[in-house]
Amino acid sequence: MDTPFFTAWFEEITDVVAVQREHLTELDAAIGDADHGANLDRGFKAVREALAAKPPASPGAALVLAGSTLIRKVGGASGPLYGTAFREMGKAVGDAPEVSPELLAEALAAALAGVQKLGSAEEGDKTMVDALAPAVRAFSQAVRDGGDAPEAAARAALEGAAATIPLTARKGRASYLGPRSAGHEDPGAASTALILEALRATGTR
Amino acid sequence: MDTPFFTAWFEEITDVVAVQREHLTELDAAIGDADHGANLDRGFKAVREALAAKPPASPGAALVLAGSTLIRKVGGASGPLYGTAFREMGKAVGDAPEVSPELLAEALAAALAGVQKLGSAEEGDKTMVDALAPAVRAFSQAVRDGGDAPEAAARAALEGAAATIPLTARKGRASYLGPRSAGHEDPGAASTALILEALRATGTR
Amino acid sequence: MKKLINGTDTVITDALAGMAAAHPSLRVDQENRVIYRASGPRPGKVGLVSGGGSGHEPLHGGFVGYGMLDAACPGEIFTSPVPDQVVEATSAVDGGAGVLHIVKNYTGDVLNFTMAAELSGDEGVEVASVLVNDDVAVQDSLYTAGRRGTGATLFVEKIAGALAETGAPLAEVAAVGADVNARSRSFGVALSPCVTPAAGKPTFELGETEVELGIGIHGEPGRTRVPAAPARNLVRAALSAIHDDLGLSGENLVLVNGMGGTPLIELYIAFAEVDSYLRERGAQITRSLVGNYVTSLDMQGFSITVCRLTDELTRLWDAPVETPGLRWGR
Amino acid sequence: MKKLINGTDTVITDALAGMAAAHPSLRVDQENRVIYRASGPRPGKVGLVSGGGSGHEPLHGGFVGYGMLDAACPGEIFTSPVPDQVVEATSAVDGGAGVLHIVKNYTGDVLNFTMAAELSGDEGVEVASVLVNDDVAVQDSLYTAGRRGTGATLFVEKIAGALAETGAPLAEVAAVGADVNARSRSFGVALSPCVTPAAGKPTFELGETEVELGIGIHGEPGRTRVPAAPARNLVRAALSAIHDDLGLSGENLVLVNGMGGTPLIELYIAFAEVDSYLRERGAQITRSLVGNYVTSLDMQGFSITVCRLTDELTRLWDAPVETPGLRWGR
Ligand SMILES: Nc1ncnc2c1ncn2[C@@H]1O[C@H](COP(=O)(O)OP(=O)(O)O)[C@@H](O)[C@H]1O
Ligand SMILES: Nc1ncnc2c1ncn2[C@@H]1O[C@H](COP(=O)(O)OP(=O)(O)O)[C@@H](O)[C@H]1O
Ligand SMILES: [Mg+2]
Ligand SMILES: [Mg+2]
Ligand SMILES: [Mg+2]
Ligand SMILES: [Mg+2]
Repeated sequence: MDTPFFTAWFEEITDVVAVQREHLTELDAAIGDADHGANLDRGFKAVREALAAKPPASPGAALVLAGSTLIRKVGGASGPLYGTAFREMGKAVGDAPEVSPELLAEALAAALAGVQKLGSAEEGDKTMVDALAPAVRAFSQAVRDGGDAPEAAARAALEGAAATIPLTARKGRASYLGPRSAGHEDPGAASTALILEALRATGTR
Repeated sequence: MDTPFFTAWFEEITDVVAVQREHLTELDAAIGDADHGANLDRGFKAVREALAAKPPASPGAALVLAGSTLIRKVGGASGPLYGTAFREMGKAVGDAPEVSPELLAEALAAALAGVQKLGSAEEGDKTMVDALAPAVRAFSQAVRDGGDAPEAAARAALEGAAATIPLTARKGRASYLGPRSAGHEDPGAASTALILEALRATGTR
Repeated sequence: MKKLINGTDTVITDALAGMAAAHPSLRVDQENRVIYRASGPRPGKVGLVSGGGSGHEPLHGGFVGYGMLDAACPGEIFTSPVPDQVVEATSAVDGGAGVLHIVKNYTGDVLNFTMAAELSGDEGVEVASVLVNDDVAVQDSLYTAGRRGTGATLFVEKIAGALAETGAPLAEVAAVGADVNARSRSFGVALSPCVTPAAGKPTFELGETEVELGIGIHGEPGRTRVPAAPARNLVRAALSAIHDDLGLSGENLVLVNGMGGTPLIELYIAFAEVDSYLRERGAQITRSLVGNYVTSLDMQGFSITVCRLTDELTRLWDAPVETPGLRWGR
Repeated sequence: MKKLINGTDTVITDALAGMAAAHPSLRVDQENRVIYRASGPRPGKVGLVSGGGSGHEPLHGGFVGYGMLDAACPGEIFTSPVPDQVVEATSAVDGGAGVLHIVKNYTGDVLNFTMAAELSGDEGVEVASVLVNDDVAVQDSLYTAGRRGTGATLFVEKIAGALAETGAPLAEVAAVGADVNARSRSFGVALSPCVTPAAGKPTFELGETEVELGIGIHGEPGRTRVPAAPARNLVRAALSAIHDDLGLSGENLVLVNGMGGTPLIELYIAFAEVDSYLRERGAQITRSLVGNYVTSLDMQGFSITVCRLTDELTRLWDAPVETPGLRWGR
């Protein structure tokens, strides 16, 4: 996967987030503060602009630029978290001109580690970690097994997001609701699933 | 008509205003500020209390006490106007122990004059004057013709109130609406009709 | 209707109890329903009394204190006070130099204050009145009860109050109040109606895509209903009505006033538009206020009041004031 | 949804333009989205920076000025600011004595301010932080993101700001801020949800006869929903939650805060109940504020914040302050 691949991935994310903006906001209205869709839409549009304004020289540069842009433009909880995720991915791939599936698996693991270091959420706390962690595991497993890693990761993320529905939130804004947070999908987990689905879609182009 | 008659009249007004409170407020909501029912309900309840606390020695004393109480308790436009109306009636009957129909006709004319002096409304301005003026005329006419004066006054007031519906207000709060005040009955005209209907009902007891 | 009240009958007494508890600088006479400065009348100073229906807070009670009112008489919600309240307040604040009544031009306020002024006169208190009638939304004012008194009331109370503190005589204090009123115009816009506790439902209906231009402060509907529009257009509609009547130029005192239910952030958006409109016409905003000052319970909307300043008025505006609703210089 | 805005994308920039036009005492950096004192940093004085999602006005921008903040960083509506804003503000207000960040405890605010503090540290600015977490409505705070920061933010900004004006060192200013936070507790009640411009509809549904206890200031629903009740009962529910946690006695600073859509007259009704509740417990209201200070756009409701005062804190509270939202002594 080369630099254009990662640029295409961010294009895809930007498009799908724009389309799903209202949906993400509705999820956030139920157990948060109704801004997750607007936050990510603003953030990824800025990522698209940043990548166009200063075309990155490597996949790592694309990922770091995207992450920094999210940190600089999103705010909220998701800005630093997603920003860190992409920055850590970028740092993990370094200045390699091509990212192998094995390297991407490492990078995704670095993203997860970054998110958890910053936000201290465990799996089961009803956050984006609940979609990201199983996706990272599925991606690595598929790489090891020679399967379709992006496909496996997208599916695992989607399942992980759906599995947040019955959970009681222990991190982020939804945690204030206590037991009343149960019965709703976590917006950050839902957007993580979109991001990994975008990765899969980019690979099948 | 003796002192108990006038006390009974105020009893009757108090009861009917309490029952019609919401209706009067709704009329006022349409073209005013939604307080006419509450204003009169508060005012006539205070009149009832005042008459009970200090039983008046004459019809004139009852009317003056009722008027002063309205001025002291109602506020708004209708407080001073109705208060003045009853005070002027009281002054017109003086300390007569019995009020003849002729004297009551004079007293009603004095009430109207008081209202017009204070509020400078003419007939057709869409105010209580549009109910009171025809009622005063009908009462006098019936007294002269030997008819049922309270009955004639009540009917004239009711017709006068209904006739305010198509008018454009030129006095009071409704005037701010300009042409949009047309199509609604004036709340003060409606309450004047209730007061004269209460006079008729008191007479038939 | 959900309201933060104990019952519809105790709204005024409960709120007065709260004001008394919150502001040691005020003395609240619950029985007569008057809010006074705790310090009492100052000999030789003209006393200022205002009042009107409740529901416009902080007007008037929140403007009692050094540099503004000596007493305020709150009526029931949207209902003028009764003469007794005003008479009581008038004699209590008379420091021997007479008392100025600041009256908003509504039939009820005018009638009740006029009666009170006569009664106070009988008691030997010298009383003068300023009638505030700044609302240009009322057209054909010859054929109506005349223009309503709205946002300019605050300007009159502040500026006449500042002059009174200097020991100026009643006639001068009344004259500056009348001058401020003559130099001021207002226009209000509602995005939603308000709900009075007694009525329990909106005082008028407004569709999801309609706004009401030219509303008053008593929850009464305005003059025309137009489709919802950007803040910019609403502000320009309000200012052009004011401009047509007053002619906007020179130095101005501007109030962008919230009707009670509009977030402050939106009032600042409106203020930015006022600023550009005035700039375009070469007029200057010399002093300003943005916030909830003359409200209409929980109504969503705003009003704009402009007063054409003179140096003297600016100086009086800048003079120290210490009230719950307006404070500087002390 | 009807809002007094020009468009959902320009809410913050338009409002900042309005603030800049309304307050000559402020300087607004539109590009970096920072509100500063126009007078700039004072050498030797600790700089105070706060910020957070917009929609809580006058917090924080309205508290920039003498005796309170040196800069405020507004995010999008209900969205924490980004680190760049805070870094920019931090270096701009550093007068050589370091900068205090006043941060409300929300995941987003904490993450963004923490990143900013690190970046500012890299730039050589000494930064300390106070985390405000006064909201007792958040139970089991060990298993959540912890208590939210709400009304006590205003107290921290005022009191730390007053100490900073005296030239106190960063550690002391931070310590007094932390002390105020530790001595303060809040509880909020919503009668209606709010509508954000971006969402365009209420952030939660509330029946005609329901109120929500324990709401935060981000339009998020609260912890329990109960039938609508008199103001007295709602105030007592809020105060008993505060009492259970803080123990109400001695001298107190009390804020009865409107959420943006509640008329002031109703807040005074609530304050009267706060007063009787505290009296019953032998506790005293030494200082108080009643009004819209830490809002949630157009939400109808209120919050109560109590801070247990010491003489020193009372003295700092009384110190002069000159900001758009809070002003006395100047
Ligand atoms: N501590 C955390 N660790 C991981 N993810 C978190 C954490 N806190 C919040 N999140 C994620 O952030 C999402 C909310 O993002 P967003 O709505 O943009 O920010 P905010 O909550 O500040 O309004 C949540 O749905 C959750 O998935
Ligand atoms: N100038 C006037 N002359 C006679 N009646 C008037 C005048 N102004 C108002 N009214 C009457 O008063 C009524 C309104 O009374 P009310 O609602 O109690 O007072 P307010 O208008 O002050 O709220 C109107 O419907 C009208 O009949
Ligand atoms: Mg959110
Ligand atoms: Mg009325
Ligand atoms: Mg009225
Ligand atoms: Mg947010």
